Amino acid sequence: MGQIFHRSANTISRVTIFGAIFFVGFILWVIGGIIRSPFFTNQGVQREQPIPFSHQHHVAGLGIDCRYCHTSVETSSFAGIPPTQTCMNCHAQIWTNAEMLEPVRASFANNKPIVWSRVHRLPDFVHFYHSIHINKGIGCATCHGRIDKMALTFQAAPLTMEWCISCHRAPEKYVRPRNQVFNMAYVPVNQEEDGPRLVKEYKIQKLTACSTCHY
Amino acid sequence: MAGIDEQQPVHEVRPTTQADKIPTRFIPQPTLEPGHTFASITDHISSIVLRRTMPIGWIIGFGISCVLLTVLGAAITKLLFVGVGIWGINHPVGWGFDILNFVWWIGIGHAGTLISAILLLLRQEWRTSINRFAEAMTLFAVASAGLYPALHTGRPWYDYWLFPYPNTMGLWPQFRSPLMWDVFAVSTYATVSLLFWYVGLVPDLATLRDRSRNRIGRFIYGMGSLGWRGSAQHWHRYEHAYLLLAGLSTPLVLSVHTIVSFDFAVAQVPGWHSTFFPPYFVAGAVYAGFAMVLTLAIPARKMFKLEDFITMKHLENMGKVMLATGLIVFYAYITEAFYAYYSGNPFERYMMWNRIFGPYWVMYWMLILCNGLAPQLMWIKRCRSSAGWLFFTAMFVNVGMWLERFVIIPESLHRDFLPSSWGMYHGTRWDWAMYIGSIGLFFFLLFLFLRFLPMISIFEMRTMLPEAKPHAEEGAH
Amino acid sequence: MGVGKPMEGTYGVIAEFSDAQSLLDAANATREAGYKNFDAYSPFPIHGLSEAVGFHHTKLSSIVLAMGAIGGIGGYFMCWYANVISYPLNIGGKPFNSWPAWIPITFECTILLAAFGAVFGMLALNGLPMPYHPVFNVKRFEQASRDRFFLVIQSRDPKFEVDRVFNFLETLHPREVSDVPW
Amino acid sequence: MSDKELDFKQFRQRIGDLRGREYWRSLEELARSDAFDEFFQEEFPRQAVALGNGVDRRNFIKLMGASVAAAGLAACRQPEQSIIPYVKQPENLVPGRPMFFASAVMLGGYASGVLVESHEFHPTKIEGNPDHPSSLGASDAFMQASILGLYDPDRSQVVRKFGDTSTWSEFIAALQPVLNAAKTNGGGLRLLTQTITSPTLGAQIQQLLGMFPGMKWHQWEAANRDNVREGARMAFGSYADVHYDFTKANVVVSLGSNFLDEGPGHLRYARDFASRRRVRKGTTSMNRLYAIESSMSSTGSLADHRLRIKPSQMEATARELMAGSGSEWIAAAARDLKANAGKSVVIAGDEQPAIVHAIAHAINAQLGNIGSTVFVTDSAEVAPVNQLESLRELTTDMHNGVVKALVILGGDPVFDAPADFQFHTAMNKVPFRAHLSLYYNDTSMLSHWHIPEVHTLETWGDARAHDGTVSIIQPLIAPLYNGRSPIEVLGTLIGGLDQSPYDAVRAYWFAKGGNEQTWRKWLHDGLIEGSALPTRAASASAPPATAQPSNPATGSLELEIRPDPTLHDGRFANNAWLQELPKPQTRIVWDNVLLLSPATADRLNVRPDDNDVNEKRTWIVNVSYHGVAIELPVWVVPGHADDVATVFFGFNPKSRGKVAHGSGFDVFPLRFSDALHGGAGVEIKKSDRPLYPIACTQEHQSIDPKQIGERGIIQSATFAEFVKNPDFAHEGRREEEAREEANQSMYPKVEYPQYRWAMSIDTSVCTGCNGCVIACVSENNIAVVGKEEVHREREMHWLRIDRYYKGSPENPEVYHQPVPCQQCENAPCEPVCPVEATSHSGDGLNDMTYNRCVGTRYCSNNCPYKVRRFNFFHYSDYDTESLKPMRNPHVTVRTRGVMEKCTYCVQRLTAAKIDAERGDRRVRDGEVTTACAQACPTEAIVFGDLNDPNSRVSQLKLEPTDYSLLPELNTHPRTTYLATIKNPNPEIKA
Repeated sequence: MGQIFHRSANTISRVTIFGAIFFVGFILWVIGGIIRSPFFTNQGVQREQPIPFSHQHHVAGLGIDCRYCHTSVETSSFAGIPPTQTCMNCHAQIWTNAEMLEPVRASFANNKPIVWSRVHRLPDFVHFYHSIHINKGIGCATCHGRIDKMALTFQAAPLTMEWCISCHRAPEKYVRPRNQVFNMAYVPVNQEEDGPRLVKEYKIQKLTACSTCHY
Repeated sequence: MAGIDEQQPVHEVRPTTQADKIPTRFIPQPTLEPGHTFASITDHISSIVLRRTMPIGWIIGFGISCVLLTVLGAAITKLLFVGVGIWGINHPVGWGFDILNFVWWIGIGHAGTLISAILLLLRQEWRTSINRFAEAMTLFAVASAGLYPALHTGRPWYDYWLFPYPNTMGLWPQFRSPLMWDVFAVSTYATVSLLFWYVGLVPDLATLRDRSRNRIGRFIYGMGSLGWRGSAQHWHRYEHAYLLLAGLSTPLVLSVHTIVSFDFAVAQVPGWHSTFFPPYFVAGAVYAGFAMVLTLAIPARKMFKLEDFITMKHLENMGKVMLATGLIVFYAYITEAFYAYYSGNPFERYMMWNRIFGPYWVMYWMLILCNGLAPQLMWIKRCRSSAGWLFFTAMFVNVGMWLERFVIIPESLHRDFLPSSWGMYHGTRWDWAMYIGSIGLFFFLLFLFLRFLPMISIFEMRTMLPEAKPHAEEGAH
Repeated sequence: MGVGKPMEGTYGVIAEFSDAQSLLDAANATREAGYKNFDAYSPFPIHGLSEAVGFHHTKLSSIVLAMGAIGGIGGYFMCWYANVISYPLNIGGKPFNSWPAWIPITFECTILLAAFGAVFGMLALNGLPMPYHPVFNVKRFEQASRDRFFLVIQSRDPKFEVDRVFNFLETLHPREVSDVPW
Repeated sequence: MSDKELDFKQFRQRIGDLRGREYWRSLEELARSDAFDEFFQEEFPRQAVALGNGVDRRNFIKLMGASVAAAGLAACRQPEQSIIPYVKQPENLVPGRPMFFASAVMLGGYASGVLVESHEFHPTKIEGNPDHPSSLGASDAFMQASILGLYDPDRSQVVRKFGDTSTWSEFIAALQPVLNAAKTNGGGLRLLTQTITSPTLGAQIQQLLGMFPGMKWHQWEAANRDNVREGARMAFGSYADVHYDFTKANVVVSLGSNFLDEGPGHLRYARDFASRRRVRKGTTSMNRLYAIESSMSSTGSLADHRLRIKPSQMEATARELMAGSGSEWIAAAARDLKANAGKSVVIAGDEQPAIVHAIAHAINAQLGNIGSTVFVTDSAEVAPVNQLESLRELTTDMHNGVVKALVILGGDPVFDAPADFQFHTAMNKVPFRAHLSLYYNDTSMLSHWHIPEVHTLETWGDARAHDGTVSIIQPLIAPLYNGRSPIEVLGTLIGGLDQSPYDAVRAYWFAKGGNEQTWRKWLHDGLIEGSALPTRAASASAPPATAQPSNPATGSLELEIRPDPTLHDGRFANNAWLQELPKPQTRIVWDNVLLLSPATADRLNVRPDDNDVNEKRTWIVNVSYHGVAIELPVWVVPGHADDVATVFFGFNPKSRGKVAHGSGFDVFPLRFSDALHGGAGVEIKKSDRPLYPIACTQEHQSIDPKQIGERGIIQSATFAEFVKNPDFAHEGRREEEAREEANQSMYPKVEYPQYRWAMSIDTSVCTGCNGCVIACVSENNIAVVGKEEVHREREMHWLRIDRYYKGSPENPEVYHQPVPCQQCENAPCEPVCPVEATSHSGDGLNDMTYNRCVGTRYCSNNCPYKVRRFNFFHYSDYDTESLKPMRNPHVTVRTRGVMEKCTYCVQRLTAAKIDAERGDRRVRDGEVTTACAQACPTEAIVFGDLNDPNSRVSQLKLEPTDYSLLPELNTHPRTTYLATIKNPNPEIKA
């Protein structure tokens, strides 16, 4: 019968066997990347909004405090989205006939809520309390990023459990003085010292038990 | 020499029992009927694979198993879309047919590894003609078994959470759980068995490569044989590796069923929480395994005229193993009952009472009949050395081992600690569909194996011939 | 063995024998004749043949041992890292480092990697897979997987000279002798 | 945080055009009993349950499988989502924080004060109002379940004329000629209502009667209290309400009364009664309860002595009790009463004939209880009448064609009027019939006009409690289905067209001297202070001697007809929570059965053999009574009186809703005006029907007491024994206890520095009333699974009440044992979970992480208490829009294939802890409690923090009677029990 295979078969067969191992490894690595990518996490994705509301303009430009609109952030699980009325407080006086603000006026006039498209969104089985994080000295910017630099709001953090846990395990890395919580531009001077001190001072616990968020 | 007729073996097969007058028991039974040569062995076994047509028995069998396979498909589809609720499980009884069949299949698998590994280490020559076959059976049994743990979960599409991999949740499996031990034990077992089996196949694939008369066959067998050419050094390392594998598989096969038994022994359900489960389960596994080997080997050797290679001696030896393990298992039943009584623990006592006289008493007594009494036939030489009787007994044992798992798993769960939460359990039609389907899968794979791979290790059979053992020259070693 | 790359001349000279005994004798004779690079081929392992062709021990065992050790340590480390370091949780009041619970997995990992060591070690040492090999150029070599026995003296043997090798092999009463082309 | 609808107007908009078929169809199928064959069981509800729902996120993933779910739910590609803010945010609403409003819900006209938890103006949970005299913060199953009643998509949603959609204005138009006619020719206009205690409504009706001379007002409720009224009139000369103070009662004799679980004020009574029954270290006295009844009631199950008699013997027995004569038992009870004159109560049940009530009052008077433990007030009702006679009059007039126009406010007389009234035929003789009700029910079908009624939680109103205290009812949500309140309907009859309920109620009470301040206070408090009716000095006249009822010879079977313990008179028939709520004594769901005592069942040989019962299937029997024959499944219960067959009405109205339809059997055909509560002369024969499946959550009827004893599940003793040996609960289990104390474990004990939540359950005072079970269902979004699934032992209740019998099956002692997750410190469920889906929290809670669960069910197998519940199918309803706002937003709605279980209401604990943290303090004892503990009328369940040595629960754990279930397993449960202590009369030998 003689030879069945060509000489090259030897090399080919060995390469394929070896290559297979690396190929599988590569695929897994790619998947690992994808599930952490914005495609899954929506990190940095800007959403169409009925009104191109700019936090940059209102926060950085006009220096409006977060709590002016997000009223319940200190007291409730839910930070609160401003009712149209809040917008009208100012826009009844200024930009009263700006084309851009038509939807706002419309909403106020015929009592129809503005339908915003949600930017930060956790799954139903995750229960998050804004109030306690604010009170324990976690700054808005820590999770929401530099909102004051966002023309259109997007999700700054991946919001994966990995990401939540990283802070819950080591709050001293992220905690800031309470009076700095709403300060977008806060830069820690020496976190190495302040962190542990504040953790002690604010009685911050490292909560990693499941029922901290899931119930 | 070259032209081998592909239709049937050149060398025809002689009937097994040559002497008609003398009672068979006075004839020493050989493990290979006399008169064979390297060529005859090679040609006979390889021709089974290389010929074009298969015996009618094969075609029918394969057809049936295909049908059963579709049943499995239906059952799984329904399961994935609707949920495990289609099964009979309920609140006291969280595990029913699913885990029951898993344990049953895994148990069956054990004989293969045992025959190929342990008997090899024990230098049991007679294993040679059945080990390939038994190993294949192991693989397919493990495949069927694997279905259940994978599909018994409420959300099978998250099964991959049972594997340790870095994920966005920063979570890992919980390695204290016997189920995790299962994951590792079963996957290791499957992998190692596969390797063992394949390594055994390599030289035979080479044989087929050289016998095959069509290009595709040559190519495929050629690839499979990795270019094996029987060089002396290769043989040397080969035997070395084979021995090492046998040495590794032996503790492995014991550990696998030990760990399966931990699923129960580690829990605290009365009837599960017992220290002697590991030996009890391992013995049971071997028992079930040999029964299944017999169940398959007896028809197979008829179908493919292998009486020369799988002789009465093999069957009889398997019968003996079955008897031995059967006695161990029976002893375990008695011990179980005694423990329950002697512990003085009300839960244990009630559990035993409930098994024997409770609503499922039939199951228990059937179990005693199938696993305790039936194998006693093996004491009798006539039964032991008759294919018919052996097959009959083996069937009993197959059923018995299934009953044993039923008695252990749902029956212990259905009445545990608080009488208020007691319940009843019955398998639904979908439970049965899954079960029958998994049998279908098993036979489907088995028939493919019989068709495309030598069911008897050719090169090992060659070594059985006296000519295979030349006396070494001086200075050889 | 410089297999695979095309060469001038022949790979070696091959002699066919009809039974294990004569192959074994031939192999011994060849070795005593002072040949180094020769190999014997048989349809089944023949006791003492590998010694006859001058091959004594293999490092397979040590590979398997090493792999087993890696598997065992790795297995335990995995459990320990996951449940003690990475994300320790209070599971039923048990300590984070519940080593008894991790023995089964440690054990399984040991076996698994050891088995890999045995199989892939063997293949690697044997230089398999090697679908192409000069000996296959010899038509009758297909019988090597049936009931024929072969002895090849390779051309790279320092003492190799085609005619002398031919003559030498003839002295061993083979069924026939031929050369192995590349 | 799921996307929250922050605008209930919009939401209501969507409700309008959604019916939520899926959930209800599947439930209907699940609940339909006749369709119980294999095929059905296997095929159909599955599809409905599992595939029926649309492509919500989970479903999508479920079908797409791992490919999409590569990173688990948390990180899969999220659909665009919209959030909707208010236009003008209502004052004092803090988004994300629940608000509580005081209001009241009514049963049989009487109000119970409630606090309603509301998330963004969606009421989600009902609690008792601690300030309200009849609830004192407790709540019962009916109160809790009224939430589901509110959101029930089967509620009637449009005005109908001859069944076709119509409008309110058309109705008003159609009404005018009728009213004009009524004005001129006087009579012919009739008003039929249920029992009314609402002063506003009362005033309106009076006004109406003034406007239409000759108009008549009738009242009817199927589960009416005529006997109570008549009994009071016999005793005190005029209609009066009698209520009781059990805190002062050392001895209580119940003449067929289920005062702990039924009737106005039962929550209050239960609490008061329990206050005299808790035995602690150093307790010197304990009350004693004698129960005389035919079928086992919650009250009877708690009794120290229980006498089984036929209903017909009640009067005689009562008279014996009065005379102190009669059987040894009666005599002893009578002596006990005398010994505690002035400090005892004799109370008769609603179903007992008037004369028995009269006798009870007389005995109380004799003992000088009136004024000390028994109080007589004017009736809280607007116009108490004998409702049976009232309805009889109406029906006769209808038959005679006298009635020209009939306006029915609420109720379903066509369904529940006495059979011999032939109410449905009478209906057809009335030229104008209008019917206001929550559901389009049997009566609606026979009415020209049907007007959808508002739910109590949707409208303004007022009502009186059992002691007369008035509550202002305020709406928690704008009417979902454009319903009208009775006030509105009466308003239109009167003519003041657009008088909203709000105006009406305000107007009435401002006229009564209210003003803005008081009004706000009333709303805030949920009651009008000092509006309780004054007790009047009363002396009960001796009961008239009636001809001794001829004691029917034993063997002649008597029928007893009672309202169903979980559906009442059937008004809750469409409430899936209550349908799936196990009946207090039998633990049967989704069905009503014919109860028989073992002996009687044997005598009639209709007793299914144990095997059938094991399979929870029973026989169908033919019940013939007064020439009417119906079929009912038979059920044998220990402790039931011999020769008495008890049936429960309220099941299977012809039309109502998809839940009500087809569940159980309608027994109203057996109810006749001359014997509303049953009587002699019933015949029972085994039918040749196949075995009928009964879904029963505790299948074993009687447990071998040895088993229970050996297993130490129930610890009990008499008060005397307790005094002798307070430590009895640990007898015989010393060695285990010792081992437990020493905690001989390989492992170091885990410390819980923060909080150690724990629960203590006092089995002495648990009446098995199920209040806690429904509270749990409501708080934790627990799914309804339907009869078939319960029959397959897949009920989802996180908290179950186990019932055990001790002693002879003829008249056993009953023990109730609520079993939530025991929250073991060494939880056996945790080490077996392969994916860390269940683990321990820092507070030592046994967490269950639904989203991590793959559903191996190993944890459930390894749980010795079997408190874990598995979603075998997609039980939760993701589609029915109207049910979404009902759910507790702080509890995940579980999906198919995951395990769930009691969490100690961790969502409440988290909220409380966060509030405390913000205030930089610890959670105070009593600041947070679980839903079950909060609901419990008898405060049998106490929850708190073990790290606080002064918390109630820590104190209770120190009690000698404190014991844990299965201690030998060394699981260290955080939930422990206080042994049952009974107080039998030494003069009576058991």
